[in-house]
Amino acid sequence: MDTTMTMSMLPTLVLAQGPVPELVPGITLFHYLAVSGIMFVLGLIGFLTRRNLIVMFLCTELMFQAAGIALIAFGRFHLNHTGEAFVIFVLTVAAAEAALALALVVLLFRRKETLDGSVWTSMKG
Amino acid sequence: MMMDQMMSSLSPSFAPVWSLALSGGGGGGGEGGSALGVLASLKEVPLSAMVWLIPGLPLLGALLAGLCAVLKVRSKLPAWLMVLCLAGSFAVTFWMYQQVAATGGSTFAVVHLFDWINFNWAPGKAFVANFSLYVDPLTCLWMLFVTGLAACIALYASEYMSHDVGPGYCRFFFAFGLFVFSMACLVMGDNLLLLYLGWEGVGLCSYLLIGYFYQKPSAVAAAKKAFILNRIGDLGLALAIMLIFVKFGTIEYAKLWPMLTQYLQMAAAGQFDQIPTSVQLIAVLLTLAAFGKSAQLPLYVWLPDAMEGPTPVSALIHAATMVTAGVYLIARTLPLFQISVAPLAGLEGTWFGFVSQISALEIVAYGGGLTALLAATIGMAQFDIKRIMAYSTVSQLGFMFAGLGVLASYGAAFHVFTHAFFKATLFLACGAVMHGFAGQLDLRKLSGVMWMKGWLIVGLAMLVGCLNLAGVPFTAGYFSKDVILAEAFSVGHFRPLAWILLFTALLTAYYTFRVFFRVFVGPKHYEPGDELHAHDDHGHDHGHGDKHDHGHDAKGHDAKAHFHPHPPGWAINTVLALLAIASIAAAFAYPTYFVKGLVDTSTAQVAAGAAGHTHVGGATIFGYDPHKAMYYISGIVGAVGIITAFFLHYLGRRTAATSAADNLNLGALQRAAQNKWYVDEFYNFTIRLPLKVLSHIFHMLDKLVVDGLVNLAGLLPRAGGAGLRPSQSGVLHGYAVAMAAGIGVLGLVALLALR
Amino acid sequence: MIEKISTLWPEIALFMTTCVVMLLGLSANLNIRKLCAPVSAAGLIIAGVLAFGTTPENLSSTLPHFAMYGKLLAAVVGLLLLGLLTGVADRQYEALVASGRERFDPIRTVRGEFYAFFLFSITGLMLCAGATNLIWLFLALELVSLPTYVMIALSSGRERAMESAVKYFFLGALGAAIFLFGFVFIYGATGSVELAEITRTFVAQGRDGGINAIGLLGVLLAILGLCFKIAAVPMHLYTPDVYQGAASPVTAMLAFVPKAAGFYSLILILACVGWGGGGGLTVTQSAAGSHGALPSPIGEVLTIIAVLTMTIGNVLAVMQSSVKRVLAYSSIAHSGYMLVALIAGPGPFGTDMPSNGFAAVMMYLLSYGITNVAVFSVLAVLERRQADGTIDEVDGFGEIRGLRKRHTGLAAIFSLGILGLMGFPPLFGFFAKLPLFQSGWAGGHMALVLILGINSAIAAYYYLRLLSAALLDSPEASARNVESFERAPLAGRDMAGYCAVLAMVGLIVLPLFQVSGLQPTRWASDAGEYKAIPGLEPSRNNATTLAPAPQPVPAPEARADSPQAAR
Amino acid sequence: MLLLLILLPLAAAILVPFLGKRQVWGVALLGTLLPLIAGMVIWLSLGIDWRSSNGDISSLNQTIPWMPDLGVTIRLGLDSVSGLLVLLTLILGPIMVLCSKTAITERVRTYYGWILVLQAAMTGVFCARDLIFFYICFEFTLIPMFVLISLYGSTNRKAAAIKFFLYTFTGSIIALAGLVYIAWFHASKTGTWSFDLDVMKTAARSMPASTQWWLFLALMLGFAVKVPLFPLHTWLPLAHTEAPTAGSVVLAGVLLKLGTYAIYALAIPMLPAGAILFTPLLAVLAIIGFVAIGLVCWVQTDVKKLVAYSSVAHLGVCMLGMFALNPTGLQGSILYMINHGLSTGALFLLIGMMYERHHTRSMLEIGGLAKRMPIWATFMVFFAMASVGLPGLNGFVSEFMCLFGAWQASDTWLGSHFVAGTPGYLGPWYAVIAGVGMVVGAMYTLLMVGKVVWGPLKLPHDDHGHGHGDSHGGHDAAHAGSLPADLTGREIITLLPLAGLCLFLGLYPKPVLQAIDQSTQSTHKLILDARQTVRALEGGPIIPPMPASNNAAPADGAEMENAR
Repeated sequence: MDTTMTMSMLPTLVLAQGPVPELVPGITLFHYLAVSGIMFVLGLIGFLTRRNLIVMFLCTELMFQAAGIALIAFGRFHLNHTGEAFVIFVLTVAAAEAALALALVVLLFRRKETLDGSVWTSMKG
Repeated sequence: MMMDQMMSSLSPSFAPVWSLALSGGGGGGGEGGSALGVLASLKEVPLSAMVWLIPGLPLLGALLAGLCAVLKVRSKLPAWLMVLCLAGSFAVTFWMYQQVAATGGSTFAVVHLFDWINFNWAPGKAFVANFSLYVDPLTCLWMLFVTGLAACIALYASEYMSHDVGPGYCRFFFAFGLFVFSMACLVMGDNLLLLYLGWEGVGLCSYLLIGYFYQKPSAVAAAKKAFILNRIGDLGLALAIMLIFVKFGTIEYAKLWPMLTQYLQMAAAGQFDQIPTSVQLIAVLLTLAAFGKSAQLPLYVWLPDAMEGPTPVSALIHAATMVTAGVYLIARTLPLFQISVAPLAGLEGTWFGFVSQISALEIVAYGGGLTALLAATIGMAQFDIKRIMAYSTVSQLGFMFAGLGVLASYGAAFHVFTHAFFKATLFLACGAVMHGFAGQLDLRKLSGVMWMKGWLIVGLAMLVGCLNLAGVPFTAGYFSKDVILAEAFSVGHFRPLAWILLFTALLTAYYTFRVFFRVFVGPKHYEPGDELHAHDDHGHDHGHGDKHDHGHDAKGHDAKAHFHPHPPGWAINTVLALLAIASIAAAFAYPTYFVKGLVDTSTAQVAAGAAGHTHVGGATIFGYDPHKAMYYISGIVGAVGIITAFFLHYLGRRTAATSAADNLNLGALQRAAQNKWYVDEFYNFTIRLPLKVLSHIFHMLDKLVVDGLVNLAGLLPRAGGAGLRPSQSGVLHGYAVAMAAGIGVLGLVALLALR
Repeated sequence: MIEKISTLWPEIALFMTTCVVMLLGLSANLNIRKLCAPVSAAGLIIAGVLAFGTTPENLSSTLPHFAMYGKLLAAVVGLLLLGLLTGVADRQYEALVASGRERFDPIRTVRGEFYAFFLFSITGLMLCAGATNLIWLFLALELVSLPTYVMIALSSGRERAMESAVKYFFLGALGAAIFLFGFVFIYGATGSVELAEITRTFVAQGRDGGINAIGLLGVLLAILGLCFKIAAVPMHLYTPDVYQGAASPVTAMLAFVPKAAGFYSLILILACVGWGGGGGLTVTQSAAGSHGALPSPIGEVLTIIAVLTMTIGNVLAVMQSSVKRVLAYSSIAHSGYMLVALIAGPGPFGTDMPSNGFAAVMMYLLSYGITNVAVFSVLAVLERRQADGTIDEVDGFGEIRGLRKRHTGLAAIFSLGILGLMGFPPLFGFFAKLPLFQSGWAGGHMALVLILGINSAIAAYYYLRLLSAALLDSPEASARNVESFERAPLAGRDMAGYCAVLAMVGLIVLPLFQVSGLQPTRWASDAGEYKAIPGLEPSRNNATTLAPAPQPVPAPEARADSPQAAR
Repeated sequence: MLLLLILLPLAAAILVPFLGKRQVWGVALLGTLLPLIAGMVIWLSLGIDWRSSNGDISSLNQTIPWMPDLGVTIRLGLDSVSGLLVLLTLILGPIMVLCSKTAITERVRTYYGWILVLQAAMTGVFCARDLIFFYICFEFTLIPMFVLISLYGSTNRKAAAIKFFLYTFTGSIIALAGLVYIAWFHASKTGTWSFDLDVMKTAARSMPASTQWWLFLALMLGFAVKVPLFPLHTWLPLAHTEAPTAGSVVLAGVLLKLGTYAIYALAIPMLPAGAILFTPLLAVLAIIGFVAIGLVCWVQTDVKKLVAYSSVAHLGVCMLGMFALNPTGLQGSILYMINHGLSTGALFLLIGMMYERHHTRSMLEIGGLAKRMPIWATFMVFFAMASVGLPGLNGFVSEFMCLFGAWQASDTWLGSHFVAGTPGYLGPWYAVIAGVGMVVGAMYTLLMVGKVVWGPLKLPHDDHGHGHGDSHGGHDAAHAGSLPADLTGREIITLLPLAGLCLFLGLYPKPVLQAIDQSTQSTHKLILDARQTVRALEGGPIIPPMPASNNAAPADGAEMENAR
């Protein structure tokens, strides 16, 4: 399969489908996916490079939201609401995770008085 | 001791098998006869199953001896039982001989005992090697002197071993009986595999008996050496058996001879190039076997060392019987040798190409001749009288092989026959000396033994033996040696061999009488040997070889002062007298054609006769027929040898230690001969040592490379684990990065897989 | 709506139990608080019965019995795990209360929450098994994971548990993000989140030349994300640290529940993709039929993952000095073994047990769950009194050394468990591993089967180390103060002991009881049953006789030369 | 009935942990004696028929359903070959228990329990007629052996046990993979899974030669480790040296035979074409084992290690005979399995008895025991001779047949035709070179006997207050433990049956040869049939056609032409 061809064809996937008009002219599915991808990668990079646990968690939130953007775009592309429904669930889960994360971070901070994730290295090898 | 329990428990189950019905033997003679007229004279005759007693009685004796050991018998009982059994065996043999003689020769009988190795190598095609006895004149000849001598020597040993009464005594007679049984299997087996059983069996008994004084390291080493060198020969025999079977489909003599007819015809017609190399190779392999068992070059080195065993053993096994097994083998399979006269074509280009230039019979002849010469030269330089006898045995065996090689199997067999008696006599006489003088065997430390009180019979027996060995005219040894020499001279292309043999005969006469003149006549003098403590009160259960590291010298000196030689008792004297008479009487076998009759009518000889002696005869010596001229020549040669010995070792000798011969300084030559031409050392450096080094290398390879690779394989996961452990850094970010990287790599892989 | 709910009775039962347990946990009365465990057990049993009785067939069009058996497996192993977990929560605190040094404070007790989270997690696992929809699957997976983060943190007061929790949580979130992104792309490629619909679309795409790029990307990302759940390379790195830090009972749970959830999800997603090589379904009922491989590059990627997972897991386990780390690495390796069967797929016969990789995976999960509980139960029952009087877990090799002399029964269970993990005949572990070989061959994956074999041999080494430490060595000084719960003052010991015995009996009996009704193979065979979508069988390729070549059947190229975007 | 043979020792093993220390030995003896008696009864009840049966004795077949879904059943059966090996196992069982009475004084329950389990597992291997049940029993021998070595062994026992376990385990997993492939091959044809041995044999034989080639390799990896064949043997000396006496006895006596038996009963009949293709290689390895490892024996100083290495060498001959792939070689090889079990097992017993008294196995420290232990010495020489292959004792028959089989496995040599050669893949050169091993065998065995049995009495320093060479102390009380200087009645009873069998099989091997005749003939037939398969692989007639008539006179025309 020729992947490059697939990629080059992506910009042509316009979001105008049948009677539904294009939202922003010239902005295709590809652009949304690109934004989503960039967000995802940014989140990933942030996750890999930051030491602060809260920031790291925020980065994972970024990745989740990147998925959300892609979902919306796909939902629009397929002209169904499944994607949007999915986004709702993703948001909910993200919220639950956030709660968990904050609780955990509090717990950890109590122990070591730091938010640096790299201090937790007693087990290895 | 467990053997007899075993056997006693097993014998009921064997009973039906030992019902001893005469087997048909396959009627091989008849088939072959149609092809060749000569073979038609080979008839199978019925023979009473009684002959199984010939091997059976010695085995019984052995088992009884074993039983004695179990019952902790501390008397001479096992000896008497053994003598009885052996005498019975001899009686049966004699009866068997008469039966065979009555048929007028050229007959054979197969007596089936029970099936041994009997399997199908293909559906319906059997490999058969049964416990069956094959009786023909050759068998009779061999068994007569084997059982006869064994009975005599057992009697001798009953006295000789008397200091060892107890477990050792039982052990001795157990092995003794087992030996006679094995020898009987060897000689009477109706197939080559049973011969092989006897072949290895006598080897085992030889091993056990050489190592009889097992606490003496030299005896243990000698026993081991004998067994291993014999094994090399045995390998040849085993391979020969395989080759015979694959070529002819049988290893039973009765069926084998007819299969050879066609090849023998070719041989008779001189078309040796038509006979396949693989068939000709059989004889070469058999030669290897015979050389091993009969102590021929290059495998002779075990025999002199075998003298570590008790003297009766040396006399019976290592002089009279076992060592002649090689001669028997060749005499038995002579037809196979006759078709192997031509150079072994076809081996060129293989690893064994060098053999391709020589024929099997030439190997036999020259092997024998060279061994005879070499052993004689060594024998001349030795001081240990038993060893001299040992080398003389090797030398005389060489004569026999030379005889076989020049196709005078009658001469060889005759020499075996006479040699058995006179060499046994010689050994037993030496043994009596050894027994009486506490193990003293050095001819420089004994002198005038014959004139001491009670030693006359020993001396006379020794004289008879020496005369025979030296080939003094009209002795048995003279006749038998003459036949071989004459035959050698009469075959033109064996002329060098003939001269070698003649020269050896001269040396033989010399070294034989060297012993006689130094030890038995001359000034009376003796020094006891180093086995003094064996006569101490508490030392009786120790055996000869039981040396103490501590206190030996002091005790020795003390005892030496009181030492008196004890002359042999009635058993030894009787046996010596008997054997001396037998040695003399053996001479009558020549004019009466006793041996010749038996050999020439033996089946192998008849079969071989088919090939004809086309190339034999014709040559002359000094213009005379060698068969006649040799009477005079060898007589003169013998006399020259004796006279030389007389001048060098008797005339003017004042002390035991010195003689006129000491003035002859032959320098390095003498030293080398004394040291057995350094053959043992040569073998040690060229074979044993490299082998040892090789073994160590293999061991190292095994440990380091083979096992090392295994360990390496075991190490790999561990090394991998150790190498990968840092990847588990324990740092959250490290993990995250690694995961992301992993995903990236796998993504890349996916992309590549797509392309 | 009602029919959706009717598929959820076990989960609903569990949820209700969860609520009850949470309430019970707040009681000031110790005896009532102690009811948490029995009530949870009752809930699990009810859920199991409901799963068996109410789960409709053909919930999934391709895997007709998967939901039922998956839920049943969750209930059964959940019950064993529950036994193991008993007495973990609040141990220190309740010891203080019991000694009268502290007064009971409902705020400080976590017992109720602990059981509740456990039940939530099991509920999540059941939901996974019954998932028909990507959203559902995503939620179920999150429901499996989120409670475990808390449970690790709650399991003991030690710093190591914190460390475990932080690593597990953050990396888990990363993994979740990845498979979520994958799900999104699957949706994007097919326009639906219904698994049945996705299957149909993929089949159609496959027949038209291959699953499209976005779909493939989605599946790959989903697989990689799920690798975190099953602890497969490259997402395995957290495993040893997390397993070591958590309390042993929780570790036992971590080793089973998320792994099972991950494999359920993988089965469901891969079933959408199919083993048709070029995409689509391949199962034919005829013995002479052929079946292919996973579409490229999914097959290749999974193969690499499987090989690396097996090998890295085993190789790293060899050098460990901590029992729990060894078990953690071996857990990685076991995932690799199961991946072999997954790659092999449902086999040519669809229903036949040994050649069906799904059935093999289900059977292996059962075996692994039971065996795992047996081993961890021993570690859970033992504890070590430290010099300062505090109580710590048993972990080092030195501490189990000479176990046989001190606790013969525990040593026997431990060694049986280890042998079971090793796959030594005739234990259940062996009969679970045998179908892996069988399905591997049936899938034509010679290299994978051989690597599986070699890895089993490597694994034997460290299992043997554990065995000989426990059975053959003499106790070390550090093992002197290793005590079992029997002498520890508190709680839960009975349950833990029973559970260990149960597990042990299961280990031995399960394979032997094949004669009578209880047949794990039959069960696994049903669980893994795989049906082609009617009317969508691909054209057979020269399927006259199947003559297995010595080489693995080369995966037919995903001949998707014309990249078709959706529509 | 066969199940009884397996269950009896198992039942005893289950009983053992609940017994007092004193009763354990008796129960263990009973647990091994009863199966022996049961086995004897089975044999006697079969009469003479079992000897000539080709294939299983149908009256003994027994099938218990087990895992129908996996295709696994418990199927038991016996043919003449496995029957003989079962007998060997059953005979060695009581001997194992008898010889351990004084040697093992600690942890007796564990010890005898595992011995009994081992006994059951070994019997199971020979009785199994289902590949998975076979594999289960085959593997399950590892655990008892592992325990025996690692708990009751000498200094380096743990490493030895682990090496033994892992080495054989690794090999057999590969073999299992191969076996499962065969089952899959069958399943793919018929749609049902089965591991039934007979079904598998038929199925596997229909594979193309190239498939058989690599499958045979896989199976051999498992089985040759157990044998052990030359480069895969390094676990054996270690395990033998470290194992307790009974462990060594059973290791040499039966466990190694599991490998050879598996090759004979599984690998060759299932994959005859594979066997043909591997024959020369395996024969060369076998010969290297026989000769080179024989030389390695020669430089050992530890008696037990020497005998252990000699096992490798001896099994080299066994494998050579096996891969002659003709009736002679196969029969010799089977006979060798039994004979080696008897004579080498007995040698290990004897070494154990010596070790129990003098606590050393080093030939540098001990020697000349004939003086002190004449009965022991007698047995030692006897079994050494049996092991060397002295005709009249058992070793010879089989050794000769193995070598002869190799020799025969070619119908032409040096350009001439063999009357009694079978179409085969080895030939005289193999036998000639392997024959050297016979000499080497004598060298190392006699070296051992010469050092340990003969020579001046030498005892380890700490063992004997009188120092070296003091032969007068032979009957004093300064020896180890409560054992007398020489063998006790119990020890003699341990050895006597072995000695009796050695002698019986040496003098009258006919019953055994008759028994295995049919089996080997049919195996040979499979090989002959498989030549077509091989030819198809090689793409041409590589094997000379079988001569039309083997009865031809030695000098038939064809041969004469060859000779020219």
